[in-house]
Amino acid sequence: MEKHEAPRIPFNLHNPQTMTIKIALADDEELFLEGLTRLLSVSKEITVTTTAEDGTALLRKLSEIEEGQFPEIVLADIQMQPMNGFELVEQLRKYYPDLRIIILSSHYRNAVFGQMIKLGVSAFLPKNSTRESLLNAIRSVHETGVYFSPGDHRML
Amino acid sequence: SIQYEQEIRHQKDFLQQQVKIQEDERERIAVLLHDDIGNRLNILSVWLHNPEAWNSRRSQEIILAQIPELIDATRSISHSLYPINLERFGLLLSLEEMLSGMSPSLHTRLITTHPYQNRPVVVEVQLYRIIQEFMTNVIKHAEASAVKIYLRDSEGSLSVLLSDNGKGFDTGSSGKGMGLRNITLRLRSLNASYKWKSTKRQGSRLIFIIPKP
Amino acid sequence: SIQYEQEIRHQKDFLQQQVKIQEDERERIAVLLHDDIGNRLNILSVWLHNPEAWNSRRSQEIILAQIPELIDATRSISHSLYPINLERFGLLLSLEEMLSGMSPSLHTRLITTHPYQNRPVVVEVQLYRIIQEFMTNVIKHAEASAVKIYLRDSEGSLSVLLSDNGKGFDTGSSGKGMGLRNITLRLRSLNASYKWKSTKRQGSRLIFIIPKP
Ligand SMILES: Nc1ncnc2c1ncn2[C@@H]1O[C@H](COP(=O)(O)OP(=O)(O)OP(=O)(O)O)[C@@H](O)[C@H]1O
Ligand SMILES: Nc1ncnc2c1ncn2[C@@H]1O[C@H](COP(=O)(O)OP(=O)(O)OP(=O)(O)O)[C@@H](O)[C@H]1O
Ligand SMILES: [K+]
Ligand SMILES: [Mg+2]
Ligand SMILES: [Mg+2]
Ligand SMILES: [Mg+2]
Repeated sequence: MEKHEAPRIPFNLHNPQTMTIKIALADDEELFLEGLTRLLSVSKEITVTTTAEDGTALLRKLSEIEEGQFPEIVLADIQMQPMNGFELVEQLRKYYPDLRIIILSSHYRNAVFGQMIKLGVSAFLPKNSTRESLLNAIRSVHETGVYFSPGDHRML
Repeated sequence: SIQYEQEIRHQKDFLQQQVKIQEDERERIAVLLHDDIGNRLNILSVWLHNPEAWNSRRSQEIILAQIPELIDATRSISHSLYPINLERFGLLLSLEEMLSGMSPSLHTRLITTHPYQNRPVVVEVQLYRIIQEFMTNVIKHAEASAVKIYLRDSEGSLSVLLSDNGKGFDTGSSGKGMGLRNITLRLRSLNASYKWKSTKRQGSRLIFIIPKP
Repeated sequence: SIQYEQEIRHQKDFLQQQVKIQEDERERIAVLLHDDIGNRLNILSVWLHNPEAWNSRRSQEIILAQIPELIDATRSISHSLYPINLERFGLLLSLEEMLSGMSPSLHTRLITTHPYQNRPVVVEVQLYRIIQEFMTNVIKHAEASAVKIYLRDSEGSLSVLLSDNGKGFDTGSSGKGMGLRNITLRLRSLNASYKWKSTKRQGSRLIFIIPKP
């Protein structure tokens, strides 16, 4: 496993210049990544600062990122090569414990949900979520650190 | 008794092989559905859920491009599984459709000498599969330039002749493939009498007769 | 010799039955894909190719409503075919997933006494299918209110106990179903030793032990 230098995290939420929520995206489907970037960029409260097509690429980009651009939230796919979502989450938790993680998946939620909560994921959303539920989840994770959908509540 | 034991072991191996093949096919289709079709649907979803999608040219292009690919992928998985058009359009049209999908470098002919009388779908599916398996082998192994399918439906019994002009093979030692074994299995289930004939460099043929129902 | 002949006939019948079941399943999926998914895609295509769709709110709503239905339909076909998540998330998560999809009126528990060590996917698929088939029978026949699945992985050999609290059945006369035969076939392919136990009105249980690899 590659070693990633943890950068100093410019966690300056209260700085008025960084009022938008900075987001990084990781998904191996190029057209999905582009679509998601556009979908989120419509909203003024969000800036997509980083996109990557797999876990390793995301870690590399995060380690090279400019100060002030470091994301607050990562939205990541599970099924990616060479580093899948599970491995990515472990690495992110290790090197960037303050970074919040939302998993976007087309996988059967139930099975993965428990495991992801244990790993310290903040939210778990299906890939075909509406823009509104994506934004709700991002806001809630940004403010409170977690987001549970109505379905998640039932599972808990 | 040794012969019987051999026969039983043989049957058991065959059974295990069948189960394995079935499992592999189920997996192949499940993965295709989940990954190929599933991913495309997710792409469609993320672009359609953008309120700007409806005005942006790029969105429209990407969205519209997914549709025919989704339709093609679904149709081709469906067709590879089962000739559903058999029930709807009958054996002859289904065979014509099968042949029309073959490479133009393989010259194919479907010849019916007496008008073909439709048979129950369970029978036609078996017929279709036998011919499909034969054609697959021709494409995979025969290096042939022409195939003929004769159907002769007279007084209730149906004679079928399948032939290619390829390199031929030893029909006695069937080898480890499932194709010929499946053909045999299906012929037996139709109570057909059948005969293979193949000569080196002079092509291969299979004749079978399905008795009156 | 009569015994052998019977055994061979028995095997042949089983084989034919297997082929028939396989064919039926292929047909079922082909038809679902062609009709259900195919039709939905065609409807989507018509709506998307209408230039008005891009301006009318109502069209947009109709289009968007198709997507989750398509995704669900595809996923459920995929899932019914093969547990693809097995490879991705392992046996335990896949079993949890299976159980969480059951009706809430059936109380299910998955108990692992020693930590389960992952096994090769070919083995886990067999395990998954055995448990799936057992669960299907519980739902279809047992009239049970609770099912337990114990997995005990100690020193390389894996013991599995499946049990329900339903009406029980005569495990000696297995009947004509394929389910129990398939379970046996899979257990044998895993070199498992196994034992059924069932008492009227006191439930059914299957214990099996898969030896060290
Ligand atoms: N039309 C043909 N021309 C030449 N060789 C053939 C033809 N049909 C079958 N064979 C030979 O017979 C062998 C067995 O065929 P069979 O269909 O049983 O297996 P396969 O095609 O090799 O594999 P599978 O059908 O299981 O994918 C082939 O490998 C090939 O060598
Ligand atoms: N858990 C159970 N509780 C009660 N009866 C059972 C149970 N499992 C099996 N049986 C009985 O055993 C019979 C044979 O089961 P089997 O799974 O082989 O066939 P099936 O379920 O009837 O059909 P198929 O599995 O081929 O769809 C069933 O018909 C049922 O009567
Ligand atoms: K995925
Ligand atoms: Mg992916
Ligand atoms: Mg073949
Ligand atoms: Mg059953």
